[in-house]
Amino acid sequence: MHDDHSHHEHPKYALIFAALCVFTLISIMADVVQLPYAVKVVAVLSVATCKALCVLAWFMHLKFERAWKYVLLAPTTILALGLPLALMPDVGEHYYTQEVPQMDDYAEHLEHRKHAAEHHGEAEPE
Amino acid sequence: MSATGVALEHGHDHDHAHGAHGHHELSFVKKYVFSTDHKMIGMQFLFTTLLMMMVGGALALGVRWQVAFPWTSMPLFGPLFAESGGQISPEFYTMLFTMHATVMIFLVIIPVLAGAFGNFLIPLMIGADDMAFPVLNMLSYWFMIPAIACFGLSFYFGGAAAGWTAYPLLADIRAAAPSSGSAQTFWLLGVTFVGVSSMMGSVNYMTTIINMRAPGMTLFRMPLTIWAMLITAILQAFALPVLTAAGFMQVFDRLDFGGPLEGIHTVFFIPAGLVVNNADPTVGGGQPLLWQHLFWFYSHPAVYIMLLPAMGMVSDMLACMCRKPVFGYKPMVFSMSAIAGLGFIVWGHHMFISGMNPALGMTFMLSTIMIALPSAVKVFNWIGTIWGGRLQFNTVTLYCAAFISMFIVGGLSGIFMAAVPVDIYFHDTYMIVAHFHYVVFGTTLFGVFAGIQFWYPKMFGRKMNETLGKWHFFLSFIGFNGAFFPMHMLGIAGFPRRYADPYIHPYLEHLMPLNQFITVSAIIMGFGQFLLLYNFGTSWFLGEKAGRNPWGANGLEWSAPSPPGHGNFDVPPVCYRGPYEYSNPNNPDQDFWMQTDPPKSKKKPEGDAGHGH
Amino acid sequence: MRKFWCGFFIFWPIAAVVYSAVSPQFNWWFPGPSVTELGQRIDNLFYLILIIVTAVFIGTQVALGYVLWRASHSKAERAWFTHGSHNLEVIWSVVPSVILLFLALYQMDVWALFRVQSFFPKEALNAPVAEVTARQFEWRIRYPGLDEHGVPKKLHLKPQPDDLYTVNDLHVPIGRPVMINLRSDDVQHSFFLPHLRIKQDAVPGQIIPIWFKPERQGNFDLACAELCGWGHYKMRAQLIVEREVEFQAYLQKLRADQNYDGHATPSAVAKKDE
Amino acid sequence: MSHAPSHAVPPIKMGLAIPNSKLCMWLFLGTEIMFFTAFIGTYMVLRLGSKGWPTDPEVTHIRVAAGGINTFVLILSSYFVVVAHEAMSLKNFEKARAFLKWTFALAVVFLGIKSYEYYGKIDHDILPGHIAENDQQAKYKVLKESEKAVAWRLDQLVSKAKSLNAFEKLPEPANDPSKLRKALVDAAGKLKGSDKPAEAAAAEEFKEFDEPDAADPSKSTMFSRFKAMKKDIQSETVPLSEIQHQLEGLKSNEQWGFVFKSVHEPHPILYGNIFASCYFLMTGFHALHVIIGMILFAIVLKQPKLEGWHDFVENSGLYWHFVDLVWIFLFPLLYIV
Ligand code: HEA
Ligand code: HEA
Ligand code: CUA
Ligand SMILES: [Cu+2]
Repeated sequence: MHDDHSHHEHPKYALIFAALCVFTLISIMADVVQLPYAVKVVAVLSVATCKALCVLAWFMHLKFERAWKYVLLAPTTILALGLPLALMPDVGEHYYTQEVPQMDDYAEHLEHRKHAAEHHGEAEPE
Repeated sequence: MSATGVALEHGHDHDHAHGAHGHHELSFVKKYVFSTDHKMIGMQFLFTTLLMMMVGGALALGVRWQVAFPWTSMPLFGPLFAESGGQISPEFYTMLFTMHATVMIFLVIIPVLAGAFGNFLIPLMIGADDMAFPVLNMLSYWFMIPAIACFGLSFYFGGAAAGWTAYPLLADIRAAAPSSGSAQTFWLLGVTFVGVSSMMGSVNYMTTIINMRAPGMTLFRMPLTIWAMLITAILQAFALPVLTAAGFMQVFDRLDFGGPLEGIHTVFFIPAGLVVNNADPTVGGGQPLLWQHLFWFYSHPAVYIMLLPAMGMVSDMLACMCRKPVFGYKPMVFSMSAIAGLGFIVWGHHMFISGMNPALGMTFMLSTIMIALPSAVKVFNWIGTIWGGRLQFNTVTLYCAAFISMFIVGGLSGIFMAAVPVDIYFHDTYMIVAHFHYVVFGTTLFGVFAGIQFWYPKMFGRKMNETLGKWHFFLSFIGFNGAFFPMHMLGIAGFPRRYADPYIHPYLEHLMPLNQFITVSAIIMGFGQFLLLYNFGTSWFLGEKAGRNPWGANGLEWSAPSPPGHGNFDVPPVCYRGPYEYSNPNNPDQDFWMQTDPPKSKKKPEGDAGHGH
Repeated sequence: MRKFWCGFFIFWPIAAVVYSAVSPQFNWWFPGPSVTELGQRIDNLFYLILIIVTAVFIGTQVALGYVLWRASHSKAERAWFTHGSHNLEVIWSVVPSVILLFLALYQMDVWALFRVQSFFPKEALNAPVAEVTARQFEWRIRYPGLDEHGVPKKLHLKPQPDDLYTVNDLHVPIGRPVMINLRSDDVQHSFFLPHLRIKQDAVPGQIIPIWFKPERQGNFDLACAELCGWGHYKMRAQLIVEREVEFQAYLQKLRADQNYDGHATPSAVAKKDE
Repeated sequence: MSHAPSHAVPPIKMGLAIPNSKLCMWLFLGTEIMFFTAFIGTYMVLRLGSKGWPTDPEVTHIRVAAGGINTFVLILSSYFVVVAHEAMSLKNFEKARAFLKWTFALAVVFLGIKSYEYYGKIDHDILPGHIAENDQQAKYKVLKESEKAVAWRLDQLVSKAKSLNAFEKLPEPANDPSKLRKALVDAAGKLKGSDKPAEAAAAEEFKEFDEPDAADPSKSTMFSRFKAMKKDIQSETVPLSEIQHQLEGLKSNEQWGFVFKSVHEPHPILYGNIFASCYFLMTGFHALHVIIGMILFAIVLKQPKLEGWHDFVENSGLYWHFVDLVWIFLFPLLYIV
C-alpha cells in the first residue's frame, strides 16, 4: 500500500518547525506586551490560523494531495465556522434581558467597591 | 481509531488469504455472532431493529392507552408496571414517551436504515466483496449492545423523563426530575454509544463507497440507494460529533448535584441562581438554549438520516417495479444533496418558540420552507417514474406507493410548522406528533417494509409471502392513518403533547373520544406488525425459492448468488451502464439490462442514467 | 386486485379531505375564534397555507393515483423508456419555489409583530401589566403595587415590597395591549394560551416579554407547553379577560387580601380601602 | 477472491488514489473537527454571552508560560512524527523508531506539564461547581469546609480518646457531636495530671473542644474561635475580608492550625464556574486525545520490526498533527485571550 506520492520533493520540515516556534513566540509576546484587547485577540487568532495552515499544508501533506482535499475539508470547515457564528445571535448575545441575580448583584457590588476605593484613593481590597 | 482503522484493514487482507486457501470453515461464533461479514452484520442489525420496533411499539401503546383511557389499568401490559394497579402514573407516562422515542429513533429507524440496509446493500450494490474495514463494521454493531444496555438500565433506574430531546434544565439538574437520577445519565451514555456506533459506520461507508467501487461503477452509475447512503453517512459524520460533544457536557453537568459548592459538576447549561425544587440556588453561568442549538444541530440533520436512505431505496424499487428508468436520476441526486445541505441550516425551526433571537427565527423559517423544494422535486420524480410504467401491484409496489403518499402528508404538515407565526400555535401540540409520525413511520418505515420484501430473496434465498405482505400492508396503512391523521385535528384544537392527562384542561375535555379512536387504530396497526414478523420468520423456511434475480432488476447485487457467499460475487462484477436501464430499446431480449451484462455491440451507444432521451 | 389497490390509493385522500372538512362540525378544530387580532392573523395564515397545501395534496395524490392506475393497466409490451425531462424538472422546481418563497416572505410581519420588540405597541412595551414566573408546577403572578390613587405603579424587574401576588390566576384588562414579563424559576416551561394563539417558552435566566391585546371577555385556559417534569400536564391556570374597571377592582381586592391582618373580614378591608 | 486479478476485468481502480486507511483517517478527522468545534464554539459564545469572565492569572491560575512551553512541546513532537514518517518512507526504520520515541517522550512531557497545571487548579479549588461566585457564597464555602474540618478533628480525637480509654462512659447517642465534645473536655480533665506523656499530650488536644467564656479572648480554644467565625458568617453582615482574616488566624495557630489546612482561602470568582467548566472540558478532551495518540505510538514502538507499518505511522501521524492543531487553537483561546 505504498502510495506513489511519498517520493515528492522533501519539504524543509525543519523550516516549518522553526516558523511554528516563531509564531508561538509571537503569540506569547502579544500577551506580554500591553496591546489593546481587540488587537490582541485578532493578533493571536490570526497567528493561530497561520500555524494551523502550516501544520495542515506541510506536516499533514495537504499541499501535496490532490483535489479530494477540498471536497473533504470544505464541508467541515464551513460547518466549523458556521456553527459558532449561528450560535452568536442567541448565546453570544442576548435579545432579551438576562437575569442572573447572584452575579448581577455581585458585579454591581464589585463596581461599587471599586468606585469607593478610587474615591478614597486607596488600593482595591483583595 | 486509526489503530483500529489500519489494523482492521490488515485483518481484511488476512480474510482474503483464507478465502484463497480454500474452504476454511468459520466457527459458529465467528460466522453468526462476531461476524465481520457485512451481510451478517446487516442481518444482525435488521433482527435487532425489528425486535426493538416491537419494544418501542409496545411503549407507544402504553402512551396511547393513557391518553385515551387515563388512569385506568392497561390490559395485557398493566401487570408489568403494576405498582399502581396497572395504572400509568404521570412520572411513568413521561418516561414511556421518552423511551418510546428513544427506542424508535436511536434503536429502530437510524440503525435499520444505515445499519441494516446500509451494511447489506452497500458492498453488494457497488460490487465490493465487503466493507473497507470489516472489523470496524463489526464493532459498529457491537457498540449498539452497550447502547441498548444503557437504555435498559435507564429504564431500570426509573427511566429518563425529559423527552427524547433531553432539554436542560429538566434533564440537567437532578432535583428537577428526581425520579430520573441516574436514569438520565445512562440515557446520555446510551446516546453516546449509538453515536460512536454510527460514527464508525459512517466513516466506513464513506470510505467503501468512495474507494471500493467495482470497475466501471462511476459516481453517476451508482444506484440512488448508494447515493443516499453516501449522503447520509456524510450527514452523520459531520453532525453527530456535535451531539456527542453536547452529550458529554450534559453528563458533566449532571455529575453531582450535591448542592452548590459541593460536588464537582460543570455548569454549561445551568444559569446561576435558579431555585429548583426548593433546593439552594444554583451556581452557574451557563445557558439552557445552548443545548437546544447543539442538539438540533444534530437532530435535524438526523431526521434526514432517517429519511434519505429510504428515499434511495424506494427509487430503486419503484424503477424495478415499473420496469422503467428512474425519472430524473441526476435531479434526484442533486435534490438529495440539497436536502442534506439545507438540512444543516434549518435546525432552528425546532426552537421558534424557545426564546431565541427573533431574527434567527426568520432566517430559519426561510431555509426551512425552502427545503420543501428538493423534496418536491423528489416527489414529482417518483410520480414521473411510475408514469408510463408497466406496474404490478405486488407488496413492494404497495409499500412504495404508500411511502410517496404518506411523505406528501408528512411533508405538507411540515409547511405549517415551518411558518413561524403558525408554529407559535402548533409548536408542542399533536400537530407536531402527527407530522413526524407521518414522516418517520408513514414514510420511512413503509420504505423499510418495502425494502425488506424486496431484498429478502437476496438475504435468504427465498421470497416472502405476498398475501401475508398485502394483509400487513393493509392493516398497517389503515391503522396508521386512523391513528395519525386525526392527530392533525388534535393539533389544530391545541392539544399539547407530552400530557399525561390532558382532560383536566376544560378546552380539551371533548377530545377524549377522538383519542380513543386513535388508540384503537394504533392497536390495529400494532397487531398488524405481528404479520410482518410472522411472514419474515416463516418465509425463511417456507418461502418460494428465489434465483439470483427474482425481480428482473439491474443492480450489481442481483448478479451475486442468493444469498451471496463469503466475498459476495462468484464472478468479479464489472459495471457497464447505469442502474436503471429498464425497457431499454437497445436491449430487445429483456426489459431489464443488468449493470454487469457486457455490452452487446461496441458501436451502439447506451444510456447512462441521467442523460435525458 | 389492480382496481382495488388503485381505488385504495384514490379513496384514502378523499377520505382524508372529507374527514378534515367535517372536523370543525365535531369541534375538532380551533378552540373558538381567536381572542386577539394577532391570533386572527395567525389563523388567516393557517387557512392560507391550508388552501395551498390542500391543493398540493389533492394534486399530488390524484396524480399518484392516476399514474398508478395507468401503469397498472398498461397494455404496452414495454414501459416508456425515458430518463426524465429537463423542462419538466425546471417547471416543477420553479413553480413550487415561487409559492414557497411567497409563503416565507408573506409571514414575516406577523412574526415581527409577535416577537420583535421594536414592533411592539409602545404603550405596552413601557408598562408591563404583570410578571409571570413559571415553576414546577404552577404559574406565579406578580402585579406591581398600587399607588395612593389605586393606580398600578410601574413593574420593576426586581420584586418590590408592595407587589401583589397570585398563583395560577392571571387577570388582564380587555381592549388594550397587555405586556407580560415571562420568567422561570427552575426549568423551561411554555406559556400557552390556545384561545389567543399565543405561546412562548419561559427560559431560566431570561426575562421574555409577551404582548397581546385581548378583544373578548371571558375565562381562557393557560397551559404549559414545554415538558417541565412529571407534572407538566397539570400546570393549569386561567386567564381572565375583564373590563378595565373590573381589573382595577381585582387588583385592589388583591391588595386588600394581601394586607389583611387577620382581624376584619377580607371583604371589609377591601371596602374600607375603596 | 474478487481482488484476485482476473484478466477479464479491465483494471480500472475506481475512487481516489489514496489507501482506504488514509481516506478513512481524514474522514475521521473531519468528525473530530466537528467534535472540537462544538467545544470551542461553545466556549467562545458562552464567554461572549457572559457579562464577565475571569482573566486575571492571579485568580484563574492560568500560566501562559506553561501553555507556551506545552505548545512548543507539541510542535516539536509533531515535527518528530513528520520526520519519522519520512524515515519510514525511506525505509530507514531505526531512525524512524528513534524519532517516534522522541514523540512519545514529548507527549509524556506535555501531559506532565498539564498535570502540573491541573494540580495548581485543584490546589486552589478552581473546580467547576466548587467556585464561589460572590462574597456570600465564599463565606458559606469557608463555613462548610471548616465545619467539615472540625468534624474530622472531632472524629480523630474521639478515636484517640477511645484507644486511651479516656471516656468514663460513652455519650448517648454516640454520634451527637455536642455530647462528644463535652465528653472530650471531661476526658481532658481526667487525663490532665497523667504521668504518661501520651496521655498528657492527648489531654491538651482534647481541650481544643473546650468552650470557655466568650468574654475572655485569651482563653479561646479552637472550637470557640471556630464558633465565633461561624457566627460572623451567619450574620451575613461581616465582610468577607474579616472572615478571611479570621480564617488566617485559625490556620496560623501552632497547635491546631493544621486542622484548617483543608479549608480553601475564600476568593469568589465572578463567572468562575463556567470558566472552569470550559477550561477542564477542552483541555481534558484534548489530553484524552494525547493519550490515545500515545497508545498509537506505543503500538508501533512495540513492534520488533517496523517494516509494513508505513501506513500506520502515516495515519497516526495525521492524527497527531490534528491533536497539535487543536492545541494551537486552545492555547491562544484559553491562555491569552
Ligand atoms: C424523517 C423525519 C422528518 C422529515 C423528513 C421532516 C421533514 C420536514 N419537517 Fe419535520 N420533524 C421531524 C421529523 C421529520 N421532519 C420530527 C421527528 C420532529 C419533532 C421533533 C420533536 O420535537 O420531538 C419534526 C419537527 C418539525 C418542526 C418543529 C415543529 C415544532 O416543534 O414546533 C418543523 C418546523 O418547521 C418541521 C418542519 C419540517 C419540514 C418543512 C420538512 C420538509 O423536509 C418536508 C418537505 C416535504 C414536502 C413539503 C412534501 C412534498 C412536496 C411537495 C408535494 C411539493 C409542493 C409543496 C408545496 C408547494 C408546499 N418539522
Ligand atoms: C421512528 C420513530 C417512531 C415510530 C415508529 C413511532 C410509532 C408510534 N408512535 Fe411515536 N413518537 C416518536 C417516534 C416514533 N413513534 C417520537 C420521536 C416521539 C416524541 C417523544 C417525545 O415527545 O419526546 C413520539 C411520541 C409519540 C406520541 C406522543 C406522546 C406525547 O407527546 O404525549 C404518541 C401518542 O400517540 C406516539 C404514538 C405512536 C404510535 C401509536 C406508534 C405506532 O406506530 C406503533 C405501532 C406499534 C408497533 C410498530 C409495534 C407493535 C407491538 C405490539 C403490538 C406489542 C407487542 C410487544 C412485544 C411483543 C414486545 N408517539
Ligand atoms: Cu411547565 Cu410544562
Ligand atoms: Cu427539523
